[in-house]
Amino acid sequence: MILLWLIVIPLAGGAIAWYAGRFRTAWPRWISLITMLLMSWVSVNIWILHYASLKEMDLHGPWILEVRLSWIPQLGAGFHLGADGLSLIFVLLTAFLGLAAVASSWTEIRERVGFFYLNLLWILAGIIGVFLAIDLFLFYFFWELMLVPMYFLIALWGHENRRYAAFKFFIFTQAGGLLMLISILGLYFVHGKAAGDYSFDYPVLLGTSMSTGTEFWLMLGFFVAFAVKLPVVPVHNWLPDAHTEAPTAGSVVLAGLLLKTGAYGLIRFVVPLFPRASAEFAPAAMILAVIGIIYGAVTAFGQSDLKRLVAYTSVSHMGFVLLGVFVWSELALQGALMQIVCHGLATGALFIIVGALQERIHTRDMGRMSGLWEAAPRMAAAALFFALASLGLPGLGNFVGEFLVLLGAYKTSVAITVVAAAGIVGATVYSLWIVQRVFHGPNEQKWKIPDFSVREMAIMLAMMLSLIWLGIYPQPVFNTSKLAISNLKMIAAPGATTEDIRPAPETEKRLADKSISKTTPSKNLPSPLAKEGQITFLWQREDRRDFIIAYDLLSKSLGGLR
Amino acid sequence: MLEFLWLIPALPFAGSLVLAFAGRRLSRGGIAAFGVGSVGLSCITAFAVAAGFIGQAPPGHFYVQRLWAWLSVGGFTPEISLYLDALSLVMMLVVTFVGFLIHLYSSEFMIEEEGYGRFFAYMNLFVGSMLTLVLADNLLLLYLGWEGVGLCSYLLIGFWYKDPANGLAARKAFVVTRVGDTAMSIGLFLLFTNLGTLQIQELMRLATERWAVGSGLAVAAAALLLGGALGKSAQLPLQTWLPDAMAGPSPVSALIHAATMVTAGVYLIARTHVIFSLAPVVQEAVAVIGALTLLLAGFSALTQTDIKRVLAYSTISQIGYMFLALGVGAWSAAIFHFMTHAFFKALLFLGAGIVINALHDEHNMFKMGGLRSQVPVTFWTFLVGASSLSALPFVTAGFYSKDLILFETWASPAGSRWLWAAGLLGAFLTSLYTFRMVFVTFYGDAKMQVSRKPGAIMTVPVVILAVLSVLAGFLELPSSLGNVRIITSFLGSALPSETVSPGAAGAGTALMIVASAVSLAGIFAAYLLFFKKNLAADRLAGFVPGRMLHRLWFSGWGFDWLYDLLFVRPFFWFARSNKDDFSDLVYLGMIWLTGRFNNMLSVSQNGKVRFYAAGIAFGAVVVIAIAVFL
Amino acid sequence: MNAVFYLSAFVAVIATIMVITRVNAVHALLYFIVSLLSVAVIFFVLGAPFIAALEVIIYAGAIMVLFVFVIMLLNIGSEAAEKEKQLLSPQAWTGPASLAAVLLGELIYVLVKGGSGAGGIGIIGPRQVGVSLLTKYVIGVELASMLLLAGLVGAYHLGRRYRKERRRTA
Amino acid sequence: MTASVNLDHALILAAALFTLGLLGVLARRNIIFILLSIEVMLNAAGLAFVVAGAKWGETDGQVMFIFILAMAAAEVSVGLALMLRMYHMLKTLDADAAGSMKG
Repeated sequence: MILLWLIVIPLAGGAIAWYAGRFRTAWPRWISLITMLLMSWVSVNIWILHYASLKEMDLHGPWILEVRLSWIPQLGAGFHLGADGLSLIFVLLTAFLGLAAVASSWTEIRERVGFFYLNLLWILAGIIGVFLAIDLFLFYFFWELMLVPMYFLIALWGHENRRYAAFKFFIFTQAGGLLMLISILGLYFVHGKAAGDYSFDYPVLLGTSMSTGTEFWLMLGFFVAFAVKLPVVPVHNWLPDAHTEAPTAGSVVLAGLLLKTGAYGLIRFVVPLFPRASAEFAPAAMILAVIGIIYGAVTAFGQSDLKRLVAYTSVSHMGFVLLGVFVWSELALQGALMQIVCHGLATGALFIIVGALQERIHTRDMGRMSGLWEAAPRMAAAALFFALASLGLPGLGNFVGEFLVLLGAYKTSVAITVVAAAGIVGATVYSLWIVQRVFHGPNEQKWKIPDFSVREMAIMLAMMLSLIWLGIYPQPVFNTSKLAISNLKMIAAPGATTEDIRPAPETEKRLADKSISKTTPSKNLPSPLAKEGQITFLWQREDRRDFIIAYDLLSKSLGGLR
Repeated sequence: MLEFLWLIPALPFAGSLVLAFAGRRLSRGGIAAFGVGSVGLSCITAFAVAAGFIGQAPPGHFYVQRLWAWLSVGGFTPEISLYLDALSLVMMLVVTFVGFLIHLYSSEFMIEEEGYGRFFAYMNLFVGSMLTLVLADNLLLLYLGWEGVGLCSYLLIGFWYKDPANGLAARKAFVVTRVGDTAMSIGLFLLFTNLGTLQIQELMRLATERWAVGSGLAVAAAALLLGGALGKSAQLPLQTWLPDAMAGPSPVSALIHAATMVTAGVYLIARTHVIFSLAPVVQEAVAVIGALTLLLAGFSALTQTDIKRVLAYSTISQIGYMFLALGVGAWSAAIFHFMTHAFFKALLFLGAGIVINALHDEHNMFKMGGLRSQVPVTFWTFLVGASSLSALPFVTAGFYSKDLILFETWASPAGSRWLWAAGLLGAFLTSLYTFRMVFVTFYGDAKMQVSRKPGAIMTVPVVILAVLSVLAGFLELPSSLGNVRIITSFLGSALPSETVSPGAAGAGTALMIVASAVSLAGIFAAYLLFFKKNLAADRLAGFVPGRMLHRLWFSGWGFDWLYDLLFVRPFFWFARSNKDDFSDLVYLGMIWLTGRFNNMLSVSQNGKVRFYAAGIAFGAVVVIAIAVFL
Repeated sequence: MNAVFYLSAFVAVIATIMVITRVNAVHALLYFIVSLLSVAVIFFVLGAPFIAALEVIIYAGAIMVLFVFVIMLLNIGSEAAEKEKQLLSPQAWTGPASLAAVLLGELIYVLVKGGSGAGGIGIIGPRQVGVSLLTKYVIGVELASMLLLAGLVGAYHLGRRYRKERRRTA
Repeated sequence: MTASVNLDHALILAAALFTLGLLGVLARRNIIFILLSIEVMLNAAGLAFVVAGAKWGETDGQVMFIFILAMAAAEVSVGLALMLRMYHMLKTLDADAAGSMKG
């Protein structure tokens, strides 16, 4: 049940903050801070409590924690949350960055403070939901839940061009999300038709057998949704605008967490659900990844808007994640995971710095900044640190991530690794450019700005220490996700049968329960003679017949596409 | 004593941390105490450890200290562990000792600077990283140190951040070396993928077991590692950053861009010598690159006017000698030259720093002159350094190390006459440009007034280095002069001894005489051209081809221009022109199309009720048609 | 009976054509009444005397009277008919006529294809209709009454506002 | 009374009347004629219902006609009231003149 709390706490905290905001503007801040502290405490506790068991191989199921509530049994959709090592890392990251986001917007937001924190906390709740949901219906629900408050966050508290950015963000992600919905439904029907067991449950859907073409198209639906979020280069355009226009907390959450939901989706859903199609698609995905790495780096360098520059670095860094996921070896996956965590920290911190800078000098134009080291040495040092982290300096976490991804990728393709490694040079160029342009040089504009306050420095220090820790002793993270990753690898291994994958006894029971449905021919209409219990059952089947028709239409059209 | 090994890199790191976080609250004395003290303690520890190592050599002549498991993923298990053997011991001693002297010197040199604490924080970080590099047990940890020193080099070149030119130089240094580093990291991927470990000793063992001499993988691995070494050691074709790196404070140039960091490439090749031995093609390339670099840099040094740039080119050139030595398999000779070079080049840079400091930050030698009497101690020590650099026969360390390299180039089976000739020509050039610098700077008429004379804290390190620049040579004497083999035999436990082709061994004395003669000839030429004010040099430079050569050499053979044209400009052009992200056009196009469709459809919304009714009727007709005919 | 059916069908069609082509509204109205009456005859023939009666009383009677009142209220004279003539150019008929012809063709095609043929027609008297109306369709009756009420209120409301406006402007 | 009316022909009559009504709606611009044409269409629809009812010998067709009648009454009253308002506002009965409701 503790997983449910992880979602309920921010939801409730947000509501309370909103209500409290009517009375005094300071209250929502404190309430959100307390909420996030509580969240962090809960998630760290989960981690510590289960750290030992995460390393053991003989778990009862893949999940260390699970919540299963009945939701819409007629459709086979359940409120099914589950956490394994992988999702736990994402949850920890969410709690940490959520804390940073709340703290960083402490003075920035002065209007509608209560509503701001409501949105912020609800986004976080949605994100946590995405990381924990293992029912595809529920997953989609949370996936969409993240968007709406994010839209408000950008559209209400953003900068000059916020409407455009918010729309662009929403339309891009929504279009991707709808494609995913089609794929989810497609998978639901393919599985339901084959197994007679209509369910959105992820463990049940794993290992669904389907024709190569169907698998490929369904995989593509998921992939596009996650690719938009990640983002992968041809569909990355929402990101620079959204990041640039969002308020600091929004940028932090966007870069640190929202992008990660795409990565998480790729790891959790795309490859395990469609192993053959993913393997087939992997070369294309890796090429996209490399294009993203290079393109993001080069374009970042061309920017004059500091926040936009940082946004493009995300494109570049997320390319490594995509590469790691599709290489799909333990090295690469762990590397991608590390890259996800460290990019969240480093880029989040950079956004906080840019936000703080904008709060002080009211511009993001790098042409107007120079020599700020003199004016704000603490800020400059922090910026230098995170710029170095983002260029992959060994000793900081990002290096571990990038190195492992490339090390894993080398085995798969030398050419791709070489080109991707060249992206590191690009990262060097743009990272140094930030430091050079903004903080070095003469202080031409005679800026006199207050340096980082204790609050800001505390955020920065926490992030720095985390990055150093991840850089020189990342093993705890690897230990946490090791089992989850080997599970996923086993699932996606070629030739794995459903029996290998399904978590042992309980699913068997579920299958047994559903076995009646296998024997019922779909043409049967409810007979008046049916017993009461059966009537409801058949009624459920009736409901599903519409879906079956819809599916047939869908598969026809998919066939047409092929 | 050996168990204190970890303290050696840890102390400077700790000092750096303290200075980074508490630097603003400390007085200048406090900063100096922490900054110099941490390196001093580290140096003392290093000597103690060295004493322990030499006094009672551990079995196998190496000592490994495991600190903690860095990470362990999918069979990739690099550790944070330190490896001490003869090679890393020599490197460690030089780094800590020269580092300490330069820190001491800096504590006075930098006293008036604004970022005093920052400076020492960076310097300590550098020493810590360099020691990590040197002591690393596996290539990943070495890579950490490798990048760490690169970072510090960047930070310190751009130390005076208010001048954008310094920042530019710093960035250039970092980016250019990063190109090499990327090659190196690909090399690491290759090594791990094919041999399953990055632990250096294990790698060497597996490489000899699994790879045949000249096999494709060995060649690729060696070439990629060489890429890293070329970047860091400023060898052809990645040498362009080093002359610009002189934008940093002089102690930085002394420590990073002369004594230690730039020789990391030499260390890397020596450390992984097994792989290079397995790839003779690459090893030959190392020798050729070394020879070419030492000549090109030598010519460039001849034309420079900035005293530090002369020294920078000379550094490139001297590292070229080391590469030459490595290329012909004279591993110990390279390390020996590294050591002597660390002493005399650091000395020269520190001396140059004093001169520059004394003359209001004037870098141009031709505006100096006649400094001999004004800063006598500096003059004499500088002269010692310069003699050592020019390999003045018999009394200087540089002579013995360079002579060893030249001898090996001649005598080793991997060497050749051509390489030897190049080395000899380089020696001539070295003497020529070195004494050109000495004569121009210290002789002639005084053109400027000395404003600041070095204090004791600056003088002492310089003197110590001067003494070492002479004495270090006597650690290794050729057979004809007493046959002392302290360095070679000590390094013998870590590096294979030089092989000398039969018949060439006897040529040692003759070669030595030739080398001495060439060195002296160079000094004499410099004397004629620059001391006697024989205007031959000017006249030579006056001819058209001479002028063109002068320009070419002055600009470092036009590499900057070439790279600017080939890489920098296209990159800038592309980045700038794509500022608005052309892929956005696709989506803007979609928006435009939607707008057009909207316009087209909104025509139908004309408010005419009959038109709408017609629409309904038409729809009915179509639907019925579909229902009936389909 | 057939003859009666075809005759009244012929009359209905001709009258309806006249309805949609007249320029004078009152003329059209009168033709429409003719059309309605002939349809009433058809209802009678089809064995729906009750409906035939309703057709005459309510449609031809009440609703058409409503039209007549409104036309009188509007007080449009002969110049309106002239204007109407101008509006009715032959070109204005082509598009709608072709669309209507296609629709008619489709409908006839369906009917001919369906081919239900002649069926024995029994008379369904008012009693049966009434029983069915108040048992099976009682909800429909209620809804119809609500609709009428709404129509009443709506018409009253629209008319009243108009009167107020006129008073204000007057 | 036994009849041998061809019900198909009755339906064709309904279709013909309906299309004529439609033609009127589309072709005429005077709103009175449009309303009249709508009445024609409604009447035709009612005829079709009655024919169908006769075919099956059920009352439903006639019931539907009564509903249509009720609806027509409501529609005419509201429609005519709107027409009156329109005439007083625009001083014309031309339906195309009332185009100000377009988006």
